[in-house]
Amino acid sequence: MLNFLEEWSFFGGSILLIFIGLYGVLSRKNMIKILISLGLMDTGVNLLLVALGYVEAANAPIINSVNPSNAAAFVDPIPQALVLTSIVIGTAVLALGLALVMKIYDKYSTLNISEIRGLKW
Amino acid sequence: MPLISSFLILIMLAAAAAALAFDDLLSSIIAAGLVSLTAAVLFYFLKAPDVAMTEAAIGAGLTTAIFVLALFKTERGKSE
Amino acid sequence: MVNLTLIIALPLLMAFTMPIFKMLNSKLPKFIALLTTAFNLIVLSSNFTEIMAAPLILELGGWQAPFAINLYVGPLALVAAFLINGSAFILSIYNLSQDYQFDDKFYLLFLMITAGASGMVMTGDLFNLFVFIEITSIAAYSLTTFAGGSSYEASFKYLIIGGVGSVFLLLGIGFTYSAVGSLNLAEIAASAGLINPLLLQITALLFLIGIGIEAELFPLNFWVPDIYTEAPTAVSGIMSGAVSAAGIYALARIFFTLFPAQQFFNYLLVIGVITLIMGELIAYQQENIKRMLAYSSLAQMGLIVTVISLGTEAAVKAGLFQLINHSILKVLLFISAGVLISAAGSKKIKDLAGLGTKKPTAAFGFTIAAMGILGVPFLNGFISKFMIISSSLNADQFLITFLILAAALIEIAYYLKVVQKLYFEDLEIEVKNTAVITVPVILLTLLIIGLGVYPQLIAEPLEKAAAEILNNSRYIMTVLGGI
Amino acid sequence: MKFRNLIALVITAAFALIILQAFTITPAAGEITLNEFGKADINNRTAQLYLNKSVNTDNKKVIYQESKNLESGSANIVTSVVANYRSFDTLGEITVLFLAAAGIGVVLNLENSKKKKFAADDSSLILNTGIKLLFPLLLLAGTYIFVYGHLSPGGGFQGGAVIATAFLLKMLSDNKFEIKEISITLVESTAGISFVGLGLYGLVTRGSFLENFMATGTVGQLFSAGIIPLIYIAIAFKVGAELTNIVKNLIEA
Repeated sequence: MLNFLEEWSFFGGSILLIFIGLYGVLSRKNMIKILISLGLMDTGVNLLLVALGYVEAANAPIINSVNPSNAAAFVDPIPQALVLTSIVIGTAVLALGLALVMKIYDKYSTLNISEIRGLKW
Repeated sequence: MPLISSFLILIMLAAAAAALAFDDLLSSIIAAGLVSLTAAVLFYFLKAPDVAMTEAAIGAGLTTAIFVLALFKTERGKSE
Repeated sequence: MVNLTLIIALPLLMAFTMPIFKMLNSKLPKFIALLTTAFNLIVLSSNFTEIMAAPLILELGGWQAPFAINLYVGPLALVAAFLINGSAFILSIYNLSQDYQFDDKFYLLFLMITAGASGMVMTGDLFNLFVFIEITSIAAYSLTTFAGGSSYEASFKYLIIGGVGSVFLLLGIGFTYSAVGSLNLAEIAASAGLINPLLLQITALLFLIGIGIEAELFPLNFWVPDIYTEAPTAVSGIMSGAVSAAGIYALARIFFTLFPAQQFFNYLLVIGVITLIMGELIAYQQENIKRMLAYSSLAQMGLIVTVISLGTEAAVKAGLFQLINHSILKVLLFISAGVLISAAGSKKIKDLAGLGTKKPTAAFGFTIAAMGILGVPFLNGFISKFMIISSSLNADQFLITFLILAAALIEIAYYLKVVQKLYFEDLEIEVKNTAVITVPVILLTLLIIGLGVYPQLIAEPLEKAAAEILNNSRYIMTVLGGI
Repeated sequence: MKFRNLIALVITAAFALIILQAFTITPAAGEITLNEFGKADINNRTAQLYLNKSVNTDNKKVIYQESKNLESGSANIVTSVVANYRSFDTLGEITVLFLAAAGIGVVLNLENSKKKKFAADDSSLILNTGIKLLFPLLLLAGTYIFVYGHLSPGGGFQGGAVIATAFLLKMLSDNKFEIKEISITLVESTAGISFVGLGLYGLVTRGSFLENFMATGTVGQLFSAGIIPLIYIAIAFKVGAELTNIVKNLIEA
């Protein structure tokens, strides 16, 4: 029962985080908040990927003095490697987005997209 | 352990909702940083220490710093 | 024969070295970009006969094919890579007469958008596809802002939709990996039949969202007009000629390989038709020439997706031919429109009146490309239009045929409007000095007429490419080998 | 205003309804499925080959500090995936970061605008001294993280990020501290060129891009794992330089 709770709270939590982010991207009007929401979506999907590779009662995929051989059970290393990549890519996108926000703010002196021609939707 | 992680997930979701709900951008950014930080702990629980380190260093640390910098270059910089 | 990995590795090396080149000489970066794309074309040509005989698998890092990342270059990927690097080459020639503010950064981003698109068509791994899509789109976000003005807003819009799309793509990749336990396209395709049908539908939707953004499909394409209008000409050209082609390729590869069921193609068909009709209708109303070209480009993407998702061999062949023509014609349209715009100092169609005599090369280029798109005989567009109509009739899709014809009529109306303005009206304006585009116009005109008069030139690659994409078991066999 | 939120909610809910169905899937009786959704079975996944280090060679037992000359010598399997089995992705990833840094430079148009400093003139003595002490420690920690990336958690990205954080703190606290544009450019170019260069060397000598061309040594020792440590050092310098560049641009904008 407890395992069930743990597993599904990871899946459910990360999916919910993605949708909180999506809702934020769609509903917020402040450009910085939209980027924050995008960051939340990134975190959510990263968490979900790692959770999909989780194996119950397994070890972190490192062979060291604690787990001296690969006979022990390990969690799946591939999603972890993917998530490493995805975190860095997400940060790169957010940083570029913030630079754009700063430039747009210079021009319009506002962060509100409904006051910016070309960003209204 | 399961209870701790479920509890952390609840905190994370609450922080995420708060990040959207706050009117003050700085609070929003800090709440989003908290989401990343709890996510880093959760990664550790999921036996992903590498990812946890990356999320803590890049996701929670640098990203938050970049957001705060951008905030002070835009709205905060003007009002003060 | 030169190793095809260099198509991605060399632009990367050059991009990383670009700041150093600039320190040596500020004129060097643009020539480096030109030379690199030329080198890529040579590499592709040197592999031509071999790939036509049998698809090539390139193992990266020396790991056996399905278990790590591998590149798969079959006839279709080769055709797409030719299109991408060819467009980049032509646009690099155009770039020689341009001056950008941060030239090293412009050319390194330009090289990377090319390498990213090439990677998108060559990769055989889902996550690698995601990485290349990100490379392409980040380069596109940054390149757009070289135009200044309102390009920052356009870029921000694209960044947000691109970011959301990449999250969904990643989600799809995660679901697939969780169900199959592999990221290799061939391995997933081999076990796609064992995936729960509901999960398969959900992942198909997620992939459609993720890749549909690059392939400019409705309703994920509202960023397209802004980007194409605001970006520098060379960037609009590469987005239209190369990135969208790569998007279509990736979409076709994923859907034909992973989801070869009729119902998925029906969805694609509907989306394609909506994109086509909406694109043409909105393009007709535009007063801004670049916006018009953007919507026209959108509509063409819709047309190509519609035709390809009919799923017969003739239709796929027609769609691929249209894709090739679209890349050639849109590159020409964008560079000549760019010259016309800078000559008139305005993006409005009505301000271009009379430029036919004042800027003869650009006006000629625009006209011949417009004629090509409209399907005038002896130009390449005629052949592909004819193939599209006949293949859709053969597939008994009368409604689709009718809609395609109706769209073509709208297209004729708005392109002729521009041509008429160029030649048959006159406006007393001072014409500004512009870039010289004689070489690209001549090259592209030769291609347009060459393909129109002698389409057998690319008959063999097209035949092989269509056969290849429709036969996913052969793809699986080639990659998995004897395993 | 309310309408917008409502539309957003409807779209989000629609997506949620579609995607959450994936989690309700349970295999019907007698249905053959590969993996039950959400239940990771490593034995059916490519990951098992990576854990056994048996993509190209036979299945062998890997023992810490004993097994020699495996196909990939890293004790940290995530590292061996990131920097060896799927190093092409990693190359793409640092390219993304590189492009973002270049793009930020372009967007903020720094060559034309006056360089500003972050308002830290009044930074207190304690903060200043604290960061002076912390700075070398952070650099050391970052270096440790990426040098031991193939043995313990951590690696190029984490090490690079820690180093970038050190520079960020230094830039924020010390107004006189300035990193020259050219030195960042040189570091990032050199690191990028050496990554691609390692790959090309593998292509020339072994026949495929990014192939390992060095002995992999004994699992668990510092000098082992073939080119993985070299790749991680290149990544660390690259990531550190890019992130520092991004932060520097944002501060000076």
